[in-house]
Amino acid sequence: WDEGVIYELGAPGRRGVVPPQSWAPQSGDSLFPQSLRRERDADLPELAEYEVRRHFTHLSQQTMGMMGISLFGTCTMKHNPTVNEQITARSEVAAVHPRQDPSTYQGLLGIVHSLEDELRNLSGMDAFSFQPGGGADAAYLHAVVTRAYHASRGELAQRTHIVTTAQAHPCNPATAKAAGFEVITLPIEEDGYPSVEALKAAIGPNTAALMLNNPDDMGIYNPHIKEFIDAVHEVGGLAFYDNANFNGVMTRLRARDLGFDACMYMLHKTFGVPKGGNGPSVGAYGCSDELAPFLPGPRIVKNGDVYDLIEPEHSVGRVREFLGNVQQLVKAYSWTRAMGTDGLREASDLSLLANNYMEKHLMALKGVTMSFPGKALPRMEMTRYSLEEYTAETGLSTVDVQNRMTDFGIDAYWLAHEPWIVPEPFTPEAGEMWSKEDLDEWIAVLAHVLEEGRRDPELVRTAPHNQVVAQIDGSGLDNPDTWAVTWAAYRRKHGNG
Amino acid sequence: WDEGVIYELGAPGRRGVVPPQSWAPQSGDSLFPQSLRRERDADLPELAEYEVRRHFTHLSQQTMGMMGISLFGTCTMKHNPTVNEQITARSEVAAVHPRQDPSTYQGLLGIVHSLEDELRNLSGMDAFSFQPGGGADAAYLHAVVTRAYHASRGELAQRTHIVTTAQAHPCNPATAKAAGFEVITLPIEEDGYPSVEALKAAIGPNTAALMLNNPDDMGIYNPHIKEFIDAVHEVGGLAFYDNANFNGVMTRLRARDLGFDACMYMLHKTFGVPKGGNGPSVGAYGCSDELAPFLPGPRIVKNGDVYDLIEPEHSVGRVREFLGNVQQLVKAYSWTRAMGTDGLREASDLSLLANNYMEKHLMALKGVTMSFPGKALPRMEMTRYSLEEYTAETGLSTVDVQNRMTDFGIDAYWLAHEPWIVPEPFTPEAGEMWSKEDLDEWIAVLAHVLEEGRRDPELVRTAPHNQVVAQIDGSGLDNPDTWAVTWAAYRRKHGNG
Amino acid sequence: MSQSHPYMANSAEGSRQALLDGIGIADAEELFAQIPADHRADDKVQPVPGIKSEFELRRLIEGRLRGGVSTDSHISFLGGGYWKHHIPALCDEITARPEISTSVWGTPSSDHGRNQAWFEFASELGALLDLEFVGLPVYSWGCAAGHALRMAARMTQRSVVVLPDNIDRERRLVIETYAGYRELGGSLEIREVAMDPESGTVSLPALQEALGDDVAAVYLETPNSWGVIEHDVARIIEAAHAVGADAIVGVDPISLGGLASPAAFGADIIVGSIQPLGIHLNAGGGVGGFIATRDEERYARQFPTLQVSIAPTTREGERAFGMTLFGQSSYGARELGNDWTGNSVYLWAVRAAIYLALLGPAGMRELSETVAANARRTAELIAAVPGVSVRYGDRIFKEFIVDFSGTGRTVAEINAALLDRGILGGHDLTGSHDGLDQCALYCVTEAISEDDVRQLISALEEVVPA
Amino acid sequence: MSQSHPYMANSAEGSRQALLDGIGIADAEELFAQIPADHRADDKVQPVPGIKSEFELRRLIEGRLRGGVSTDSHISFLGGGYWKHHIPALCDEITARPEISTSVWGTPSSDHGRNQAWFEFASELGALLDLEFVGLPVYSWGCAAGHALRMAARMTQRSVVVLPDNIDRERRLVIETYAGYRELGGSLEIREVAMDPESGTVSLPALQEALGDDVAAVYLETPNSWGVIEHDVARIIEAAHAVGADAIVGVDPISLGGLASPAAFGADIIVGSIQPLGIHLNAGGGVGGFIATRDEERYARQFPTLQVSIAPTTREGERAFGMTLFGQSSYGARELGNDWTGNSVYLWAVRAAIYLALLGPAGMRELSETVAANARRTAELIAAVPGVSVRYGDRIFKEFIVDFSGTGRTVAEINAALLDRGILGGHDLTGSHDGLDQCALYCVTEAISEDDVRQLISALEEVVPA
Repeated sequence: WDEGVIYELGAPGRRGVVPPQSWAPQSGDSLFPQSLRRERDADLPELAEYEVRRHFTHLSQQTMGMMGISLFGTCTMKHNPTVNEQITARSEVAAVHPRQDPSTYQGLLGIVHSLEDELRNLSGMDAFSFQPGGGADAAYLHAVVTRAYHASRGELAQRTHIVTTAQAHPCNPATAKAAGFEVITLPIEEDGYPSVEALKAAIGPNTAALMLNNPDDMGIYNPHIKEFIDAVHEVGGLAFYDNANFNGVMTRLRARDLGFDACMYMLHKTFGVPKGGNGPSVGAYGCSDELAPFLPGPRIVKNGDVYDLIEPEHSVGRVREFLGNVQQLVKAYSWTRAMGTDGLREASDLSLLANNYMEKHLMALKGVTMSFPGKALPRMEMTRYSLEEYTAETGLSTVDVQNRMTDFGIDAYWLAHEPWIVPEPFTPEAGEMWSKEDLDEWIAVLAHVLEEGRRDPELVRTAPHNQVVAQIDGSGLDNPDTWAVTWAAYRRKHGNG
Repeated sequence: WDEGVIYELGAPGRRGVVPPQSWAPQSGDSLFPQSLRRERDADLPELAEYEVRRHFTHLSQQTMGMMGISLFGTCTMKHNPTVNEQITARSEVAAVHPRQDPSTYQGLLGIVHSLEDELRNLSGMDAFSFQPGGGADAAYLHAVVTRAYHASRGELAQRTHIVTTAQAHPCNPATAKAAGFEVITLPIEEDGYPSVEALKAAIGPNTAALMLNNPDDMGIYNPHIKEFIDAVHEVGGLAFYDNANFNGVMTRLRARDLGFDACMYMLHKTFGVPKGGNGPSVGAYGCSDELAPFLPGPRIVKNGDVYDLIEPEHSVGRVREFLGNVQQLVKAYSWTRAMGTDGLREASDLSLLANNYMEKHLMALKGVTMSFPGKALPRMEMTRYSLEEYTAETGLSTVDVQNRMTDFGIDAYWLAHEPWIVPEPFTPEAGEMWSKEDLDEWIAVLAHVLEEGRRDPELVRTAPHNQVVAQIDGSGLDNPDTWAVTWAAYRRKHGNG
Repeated sequence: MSQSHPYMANSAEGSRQALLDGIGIADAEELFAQIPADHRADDKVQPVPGIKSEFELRRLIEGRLRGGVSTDSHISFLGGGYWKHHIPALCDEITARPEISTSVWGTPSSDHGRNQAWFEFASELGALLDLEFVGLPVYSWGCAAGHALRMAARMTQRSVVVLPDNIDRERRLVIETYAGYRELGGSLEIREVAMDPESGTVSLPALQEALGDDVAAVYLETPNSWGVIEHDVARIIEAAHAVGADAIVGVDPISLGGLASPAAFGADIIVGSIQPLGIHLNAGGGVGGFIATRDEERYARQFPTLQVSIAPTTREGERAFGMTLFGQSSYGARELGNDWTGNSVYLWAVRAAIYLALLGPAGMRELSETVAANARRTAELIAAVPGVSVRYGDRIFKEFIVDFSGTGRTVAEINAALLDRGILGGHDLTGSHDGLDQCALYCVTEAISEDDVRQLISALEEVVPA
Repeated sequence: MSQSHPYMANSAEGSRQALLDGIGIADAEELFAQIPADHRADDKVQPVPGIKSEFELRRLIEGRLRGGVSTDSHISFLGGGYWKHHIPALCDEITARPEISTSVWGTPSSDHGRNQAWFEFASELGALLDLEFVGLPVYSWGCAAGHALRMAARMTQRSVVVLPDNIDRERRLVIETYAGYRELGGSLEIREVAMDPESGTVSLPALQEALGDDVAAVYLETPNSWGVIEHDVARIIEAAHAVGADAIVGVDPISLGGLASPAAFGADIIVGSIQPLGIHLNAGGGVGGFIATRDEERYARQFPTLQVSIAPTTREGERAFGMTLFGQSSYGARELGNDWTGNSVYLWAVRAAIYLALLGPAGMRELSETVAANARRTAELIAAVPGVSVRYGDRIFKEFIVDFSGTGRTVAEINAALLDRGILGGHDLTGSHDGLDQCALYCVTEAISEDDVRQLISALEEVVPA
């Protein structure tokens, strides 16, 4: 379909959904003071209901979503069972008001509480908050808890630094900074992780916390992680485990047992909750008994058979309103129950099997190299590769190759977070869901595209060719004279399109 | 996507949905006598759940459905509101067992009863049965009621003929025949309908019933319809109104007031119920007080405030089990309430407006002619056209043009039922839903394709070019050596594909 | 300016006016000129106001439905050909997509995906039945049986059909309708065979007596309408064949995960319900019937249904799906076709295709075993309630007859008492057949838990006088 | 052979073995070699059995939920920033499609449709706000307010933010978190302005007193947390601008169908909740916040969010949608970016886009009027109950304060009694602000019918001593 922007569709006077009329005798004019009334109706589109349906149905059809083969690294593509969508569409979830008395939705609260139990089992932590609306928000919560913790001990003015690593997700330094801390970023050494020495040089009495993930998204595990934690504890800092890559180590590692004070799971990633394009999601934040009193309220506690909501004693307040994305918690709980601990263990097995299977085949492709090739041990649930040699040979970048692969029904792959330590990176993550045939096809398409690029670089450089629209020309995206994030701005800057 | 047949997907041992284990202590072996057990598991596909989801999602994406512009004549494309799907997904509809005591689902029975009230209002009939599973089934029910009616008067052995017209839907003669009647088909005269004389010549003491529609699907209304009915009544026959084309006359004509003994509405067509590809649908069969005792059971009656199920006194029994497609009745009721009688009237207006608007533009296209061009009055909700001249000019058939139009996002149009009175027919029906812009686009595409065919007939003859698959080669479809309606037959006859 | 209606794009004032202007008229009323004035009934229609607000509409309809009892709100032991099985969520998701749910009739290319789904339905169901020719579904099991009997009559040019006398009343009435009236052409004569009250299966001696060279077909069901698995399917089919009759068997497809298809014993036509394959009960609106045979021309040429066949396209190596034998349908041949077809329940075919793909070979076997084991065990537990007995409990699949006649309570009384306790008791068989007064047909599937049964037993113990 | 798991394709024995063979190892355990043995915690995890059966899983979860009270099962007058509005069915249908619901992050070409939907969200919301630069949503209204205040602080290089003292507690706590601790860098100092108890709006004299050249921003809400429409928005904004501060206004987008956008009075940043735009309450999981400004570089450069802009493609005349100003986000700049972003609630943006497209200009106006009229009338009726009074009832939009202090009953008691009668009473404001003990915030939308209100009034008349 050549689907117009919704403002180009419909006609004046069309109606999609008509609101109910008021049953009150009052007339419209007296409702709002004249000075505050809208002068004219908002400039919204006017479409009949079927036009809206057709339009958004077309838009969905113009979205590959994950209905191709999506090995999107660091995001751990999972099966998102439809049954969980059906369950959470029930009014006992969807229509609950957050201000209802806890006695009126005990079942829902109980499920969230049970999810906390499961995560405690998996992490060894003592308490969880599900308030953060995503992984970044959980990292922010850690910075916020860190602030409150040190403040409670009168040390905050002194502890102004948070240490992270170049391979940590950008949200870790960014949220630390947003919470007011200075950020120290440890470089990655030749083993693929920072050195204990560099850490020790970076920490001291001003250290508030360490924030990192492990394994990182190159699939490399830092075997000295306990030394890291010990060192940070020694200088009085807190250690936070960004468990974004939990998929490779489920049931094998527990954050608390490694010594971490706090950790984070992405329920939309590791626990089968759909990503919805970019949320609603949940960063489940777990912590030790020592930090639990600082968690945001409301927290669900079980008194006898009754679930209640309380404010923790030294609560940091809120990072967002209420209990978080409760419907996603139900989905995560359901997924966790469907998997069981055996299933989680098997999922880790299969993730590593699939990744190492891919690695074997990808490394056989000319032009593909691996990050930190000196690292001999098998990678965890993903491996970061580089097309550096291929780029040198053909002039084609990893973005070119990615674009061309979508022409074959392969969802875009993940490149890497900033900073790009590995040049021309790509990071497929096979996970436990995708079948061996999917992996084989993915590999075959990559091999095909690489060959195509050698024969006909222009074909790949100008890709995609089979998508709804051609390659975007992004040259004006950061230019205030050309960017247009709304239709009104577009019409003003570019005419009527 | 190049989507394989489901048997080509998956791998041994994969599971999509696992049934619950039995809680009973019994072992599998003792459940079924050895002689009756399956020797090996049925040859079904083996896929993980996401594979099934992706497969059928792809299949749906390879279906234009009515998400393009579908002016499918005689089927009256309607908006099928999502709200009705949500309502009927509720357990108070979806999970009701037909053998529950009527006292347990009064709400649902009441809605069906209210729908009957609405249809009585629109038709003037005295009673309705919703048991027929479609329009053809309602025609069958009429033949069955006719049988019982004449039998009850001891005249059945004599009344063995049912009269219909060449323009009646094939289901009328076919169901009459299946019920045991001989069929007499009246030809269409030059006015576009059969003559009163021809009718009178065809009827007599052996006449059981007349079955026809009006307006027919050329958009022509038979102004002598009352004479038809009177003549049939005079010889002791029953007159049945196939109201499949009710859309053009809603609130303007009532079947009973014209003199008909019975009529039929297609709720999946005229009353906003989705067609689902080809049902579940409902042929609502209405009749006079005289025929009501012959209706199939169970019928819903209201006793005071209570809805109950009864068997009519001289019931014909059943044309299918129970109350019919109840969930579709709820949708039809909801749609009818949303429209109101004013809305229905407006829908008729708009259907005729849209059809006559199209006619004006289509008749301006070279190569397009109208059925029965001598008929000067405006057509009803559809008009049958012919490409006869175009075919003579280019050698391209109406099927070729239809195929090519799909390349532009226009759903296939309707040709005509058997027999093709009009050569190279096509019958768009604009209805009340589609916007003027949709109609303009439809017309523009047709004009474009006709021109294309003049310039490059091969391009049109070999269409479609932008669909998932090319033109089917149907030469082997009726050959027992090549047809294959199952994968097993296909593999046996054609190897492994 | 009146408010436009969300269901009608051109009800917007400007759009309507543009159409009027395009035609060159002032009022749509002019377009109704074909209808003579004395045909018009405008004044007779009572005005009913439309409800344009989705919210108000929803409140109205849902308000009426609210509080209704269902097999979700209550523990249900109702069956009798309409069964509460688990519906996989994916069946709902896919069939709710408008590309599928609102589709009509495109070309083989433009509706390729949906046609493929229909083909997959036939393929999977055929695999379960061990048959290679499967029509697209008809309205119901009863309709499938009716059509199949007529197919046999056309093939054999005979008019007697032999039926067991215990077929469920709803289905039996449909078959009678399809059999027609002897005053008219093409009617069938129904000859009944008694059941053996000892075994709950067809009486073989009685069958032999009913057979003759006027018999077009023998129809039997397994599991039959009393829930009993016919143990002599092979012999019954043999007997039919011996007189030149076709053998038609009605089955519950769920049973075929564990039981051999009657095709293995020579059945010529298999019919049954697709309702248990992922379709909601819908108060009876969830049914659909199937007709399947061997892929032999003799049978294929008699199908009244449509069916899609794989076929090549004009592009090398590509496959599409097209109608086979369309010409023998009523669409193709009007009254000269086989019976008739029309809008049916093809959306249910898509549900069944998804269902069978999800369950797969192992799933269907396990399901069948779970159902049978649950039903057997429930029958045992019910039989242990004082005064209550179960018939043929060792030969059942998922339904069984519970005899309450020894309790001094009617089934109606018991069911009313069970309803008060949140339970929908079994279907009352009183009056349906000799010897079944105060008996009920209980149905137990995988969706009945041990706790559900425990609740039933406690309730029965309360309700039935000790 | 163990049964494979439906969620994991390669858990099928053959597939798993093929991977092992492909790698050339015998046991997946070998692949965990990177983890030192003393890091392993295998034994510490308590085994929990998996539930492979969809049916059993569903029964477990739904069984726990069963019987829960909700705003569907009960008549609800709860509000306070989380509002029960009608959700059009299409919002559910489209966002349930897996292409949308399970999507992640493709290229501008491969996820074109979804990106367009995001653009349409920003366009439509911008139209309602009369602003041309709208970020993709953040977690909640509180988060949006927090980010907006920090934007203002960065732009003005000042650190004091002025807030009314009646902001709902949940949102206020979020803002405080975002304000930070004075011991650390970049923190904001919150300066409170008292409400005028007479009008229920911000006290202008108090505001003047709070303003100075250290003020980065004034934040106000209209309708405010007591449901009152601020009548002096223009003057408040003017006052803020007079000291060089930015004016940030929090709004309920539903109100903007009838009320002018604060942008018309010079507001610099508008924030608010997208929850009322077609998103289910989800026990608080249905929220999302927005940040919008004029399309000026000064503001655009401070957004912490992602946003999509229309852009050309390499094909003449074609449009695509790409990220604008990605480099200033935390994805692009880590700790040097504006605050941070990450997974947010973009699926809700799609819902809101559908919602606003369905309602359209007339629908939003009518909705806004219906809500206000219903709320006003309900307030009048409640005020007529003896002993009960309503505050600021003539200046409200959809929420209002009901004062029960004259009844001798606590709000808690009254709400418990209402609950018994199927009603969720208003949010208890006791302790939230001076003078609000035994007051409750009642919310009335288009989803409250006259009959609902009648039930409330009868219930109150029963519950409140005469």
